[in-house]
Amino acid sequence: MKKIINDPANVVAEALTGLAAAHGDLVSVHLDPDYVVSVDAPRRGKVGVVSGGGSGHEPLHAGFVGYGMLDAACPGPVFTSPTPDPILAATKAVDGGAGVLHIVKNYTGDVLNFETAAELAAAEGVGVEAVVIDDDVAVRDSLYTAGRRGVGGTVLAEKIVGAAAQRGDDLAAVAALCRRVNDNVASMGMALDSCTVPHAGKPTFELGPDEMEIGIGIHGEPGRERVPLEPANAIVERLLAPIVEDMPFESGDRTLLFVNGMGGTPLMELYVAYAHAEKVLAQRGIAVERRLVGNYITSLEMPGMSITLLRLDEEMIELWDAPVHTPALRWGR
Amino acid sequence: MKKIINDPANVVAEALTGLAAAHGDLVSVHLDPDYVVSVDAPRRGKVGVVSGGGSGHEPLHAGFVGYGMLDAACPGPVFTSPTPDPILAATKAVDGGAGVLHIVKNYTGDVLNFETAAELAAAEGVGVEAVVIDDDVAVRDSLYTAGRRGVGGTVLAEKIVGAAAQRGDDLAAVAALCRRVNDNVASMGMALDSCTVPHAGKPTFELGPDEMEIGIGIHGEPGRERVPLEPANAIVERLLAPIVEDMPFESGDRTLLFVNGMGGTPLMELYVAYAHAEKVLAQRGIAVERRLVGNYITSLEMPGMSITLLRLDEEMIELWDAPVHTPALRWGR
Amino acid sequence: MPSDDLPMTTRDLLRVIADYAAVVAANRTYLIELDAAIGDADHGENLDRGMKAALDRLAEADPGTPADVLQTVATALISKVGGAAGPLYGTAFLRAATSVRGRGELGAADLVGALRAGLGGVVARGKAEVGDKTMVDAWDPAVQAAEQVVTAGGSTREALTAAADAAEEGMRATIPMIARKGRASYLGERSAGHQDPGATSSALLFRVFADVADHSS
Amino acid sequence: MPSDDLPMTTRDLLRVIADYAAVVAANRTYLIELDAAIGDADHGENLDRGMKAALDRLAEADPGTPADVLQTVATALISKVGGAAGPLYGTAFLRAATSVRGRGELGAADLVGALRAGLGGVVARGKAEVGDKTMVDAWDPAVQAAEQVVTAGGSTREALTAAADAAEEGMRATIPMIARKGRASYLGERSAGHQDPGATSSALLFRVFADVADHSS
Ligand SMILES: Nc1ncnc2c1ncn2[C@@H]1O[C@H](COP(=O)(O)OP(=O)(O)O)[C@@H](O)[C@H]1O
Ligand SMILES: Nc1ncnc2c1ncn2[C@@H]1O[C@H](COP(=O)(O)OP(=O)(O)O)[C@@H](O)[C@H]1O
Ligand SMILES: [Mg+2]
Ligand SMILES: [Mg+2]
Ligand SMILES: [Mg+2]
Ligand SMILES: [Mg+2]
Repeated sequence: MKKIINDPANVVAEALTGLAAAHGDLVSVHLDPDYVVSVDAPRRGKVGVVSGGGSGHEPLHAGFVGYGMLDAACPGPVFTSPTPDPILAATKAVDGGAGVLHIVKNYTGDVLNFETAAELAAAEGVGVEAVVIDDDVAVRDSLYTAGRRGVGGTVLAEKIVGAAAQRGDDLAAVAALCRRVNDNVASMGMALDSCTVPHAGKPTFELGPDEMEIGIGIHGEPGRERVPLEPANAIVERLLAPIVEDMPFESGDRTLLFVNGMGGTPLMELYVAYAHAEKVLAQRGIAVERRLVGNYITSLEMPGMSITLLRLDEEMIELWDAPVHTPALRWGR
Repeated sequence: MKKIINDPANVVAEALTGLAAAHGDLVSVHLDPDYVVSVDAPRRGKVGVVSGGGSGHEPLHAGFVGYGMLDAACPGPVFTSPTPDPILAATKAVDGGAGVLHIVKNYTGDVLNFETAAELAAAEGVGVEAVVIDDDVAVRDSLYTAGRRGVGGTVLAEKIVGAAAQRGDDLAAVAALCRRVNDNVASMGMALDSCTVPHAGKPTFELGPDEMEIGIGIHGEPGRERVPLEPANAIVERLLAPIVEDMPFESGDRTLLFVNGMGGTPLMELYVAYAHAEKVLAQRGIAVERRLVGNYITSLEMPGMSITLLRLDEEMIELWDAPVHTPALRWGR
Repeated sequence: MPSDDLPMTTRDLLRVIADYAAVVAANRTYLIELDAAIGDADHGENLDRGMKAALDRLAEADPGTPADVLQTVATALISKVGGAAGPLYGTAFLRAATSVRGRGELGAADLVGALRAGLGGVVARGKAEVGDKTMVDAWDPAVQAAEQVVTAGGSTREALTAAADAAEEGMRATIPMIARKGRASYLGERSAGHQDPGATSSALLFRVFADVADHSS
Repeated sequence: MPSDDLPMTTRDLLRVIADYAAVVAANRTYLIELDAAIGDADHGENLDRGMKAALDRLAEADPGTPADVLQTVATALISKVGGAAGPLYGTAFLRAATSVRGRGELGAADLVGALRAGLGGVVARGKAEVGDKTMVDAWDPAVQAAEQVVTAGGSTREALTAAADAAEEGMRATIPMIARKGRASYLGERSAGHQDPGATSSALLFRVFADVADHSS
């Protein structure tokens, strides 16, 4: 394993220390339990927005703490959801009396730990609403399974919902908006190779030199199928087809197209993919009105990408465009 | 070779098409010859700022075209400097009558092609000044060699100089400032493994499972030495020592610390490195007043990082903080 | 009650926890590898971190009753493991603790009651059924086997040995299953052919219980 | 002038360019590999792109004189190759073109004059000296060898063969050198032990000249 780390056991704490040092104007970092909180929090009367999950997906979530997005993030160990302790501490730290929204990616561990924390917070008098994001169309959903994973849609939900909380919407409205974003977003990812979890010390899976994994999870969980490597345009079509079909997205829809790098993909390749994705959507009459291209929800150094498509309405557009100032996403101030 | 591309021969043009599609509000892209120009350019009376070089270092340079930074970028083929044609075309496209600054990284090819373009531009009545950036302390400099390479300092020069041009400084002043930035900046990089150039189809070099390359170039050129892999803190010290010594940076200096990913390094690792770098500098009395952490000048998917340190003065701080709005760097608007 | 059936004391239970922590540490890589195949390569790391924390807290807390031991382990797991396994194992230990609150030592009936309560906790939190390819596939047959032995008048040692055997059988039975819960469920049919990591760590736990009962009897 | 010494015509020169384009295409990977060792793995790709562009432009331009051929190649290389090799080879062809402007065909003296002018262009742009581990290490001995043959009254064919031999020797001589110019110079002492890609592509060019002279004579 080749990584720029000191000790796998300390990598999260050391990275958070670096985050605090580099962005002390925006966030402060608490260690043991680990959480990152906006320097502006808590703000009296503002709904606190908290997310979290295993580390290794940076900049998600800690890189999105700041003005107009998250009030706090709870980074667990690499690829392992945080325990209730930091979630509870973060929830209390950002409560300004208007309650706190938990944005939870749909993984059994995340859901269970956030649930426990929310119960504990309620017992201490902090009102919590939780919205579970489950936008990954690679996974078959049913009552009898763990359901779909939360992936790229989480980034969009955090931005849009964070802006709503920033302008003063109440907890019920913010939670309803978050559900609306989740109901209108679909994602699908792929990988050219595995990532390597620091504490595991070797790649999570092996792919042949001409294979790729379609429907990969952001933890390097194997995907829907393993197929021969294809040109970028064919990969884009392979990801877009189930996304468009699932929602379904239809001619006339206004959308936000998000092409996300998994961590080890050159920006050049993401733009190659973006070019084709927008073209394919245009052919179907789907209008791309906002876009995001880059590494925002990653799997350590995994080479690969995901595509996320969000159906926009006027309010979502306004909130997407609203100012945001976090370590990883910034505009308008 | 595993990449999200269609044909190695078209990768630059397709990526530029994606860039134009995703950031049409900021840039327009011309193909054959390839260059990217700000939608605001040319602006009457404003010095045009143009940079360029081989592709594969994204977001450098095309990702820095826009308000307050570059007016145009000339991306050559992967790792190959552009020819004079696009440089000349871009230079003419951004000339608002106040002349054009060429920011050139010190590689034989870049210098020769920019030189030729500048001569041709002069023949067409466009005044050009060129500043060559050569901040890489990994390379021994002498009258009898090609000198130091231009690396991370280029990003900082483009931001600071772009802000000066934006506020209306004249060509002589902008060029002098660019030289001042170059005189006060030093960088050093390392890699854990090679990148793979699309047209080459296989890694540029091979490293053993426990080796790293110190002093690597941004084109995967082999570096100063190949040594056993070390913990992050030791790597940081190995990069910082020659940087600090070279300038030299001294107690009391005010600096901008830039920890840059080479493309395949998780953000988490960059923050681990950042934390230690700031600490080591503090121990020497060197104050970090501004910082940049992320993938800004890359080598395709190379795992590794570089550290750049710039000695700041009041004017540079003011220009660094000035609004910038480009695809890859944005604040203040 | 058969002659070889000594009750399980607080000391015995501490020994179970210490031994299990050692077994998890020894199987850390194995559990990571099982999880890499159908999950995210952290189950061994998670449990190892949790059991080390449990040992630390037990050393500090110096618990006086079996319920105290179980409760201390529960809170350590809940606050240190994270992921799916943290709340699931944590709740199991918590409910087990509650079920034996007040007891100074645990007879066979107490023990199977605690195991039943633990299983109830796992199911309450995780909503998995037998056949979903989770730790429930080890726990459910283990608890049933132990109950049968005790109902038939068997000893603690016999009950726990039967539980351990059944857990291992249940663990192996997860291999052909298609996962319907937890991270492995994302794989659909591709999850078949791999042994579930949580069922494996559970089988290891039941075996430690049986071994300690064996030695202390 | 020896009996076998025919002048080089525009057609001959077009054949040189066509053959060299084919040789570069055939050696594309080899040149990339040489460049990967001490540079950035693009020399073969760069020259291949440039020579293909040169062929395209020659087909369009239908040049009437040797100078037209050389000038067309020069502008194609300058505007299509980029990197260090583009301006260097481009300037070499440009200066060679200028030196034979007005000639309908090239005698031995014209040819060595053109080569000398080409070398002058490489040195003017790149400022490298013999021993710096660049294409100059192939060009300089090649031009000298050709001049000696012609001064001694040898034929074009003999001059170009001597140039090709000397260029190849110069190319091999770059192996132990420590680079002082171009990208390989960043390697310092680690550049020793590798053959310079630009010297290699130059030696290939001189060999093509010799072969064409050989066949047309
Ligand atoms: N809903 C569930 N009910 C019961 N057990 C579950 C459930 N979900 C997951 N598990 C168990 O948890 C194990 C995975 O634990 P671990 O790897 O530590 O957590 P994570 O999946 O969050 O990475 C699985 O092997 C499975 O036995
Ligand atoms: N200053 C110079 N003078 C002469 N030749 C040079 C000089 N710099 C580089 N070269 C030649 O150019 C070759 C590299 O060309 P190429 O790989 O196409 O360009 P780049 O180095 O820009 O990638 C070297 O092998 C060397 O022979
Ligand atoms: Mg996990
Ligand atoms: Mg090059
Ligand atoms: Mg796991
Ligand atoms: Mg090269």
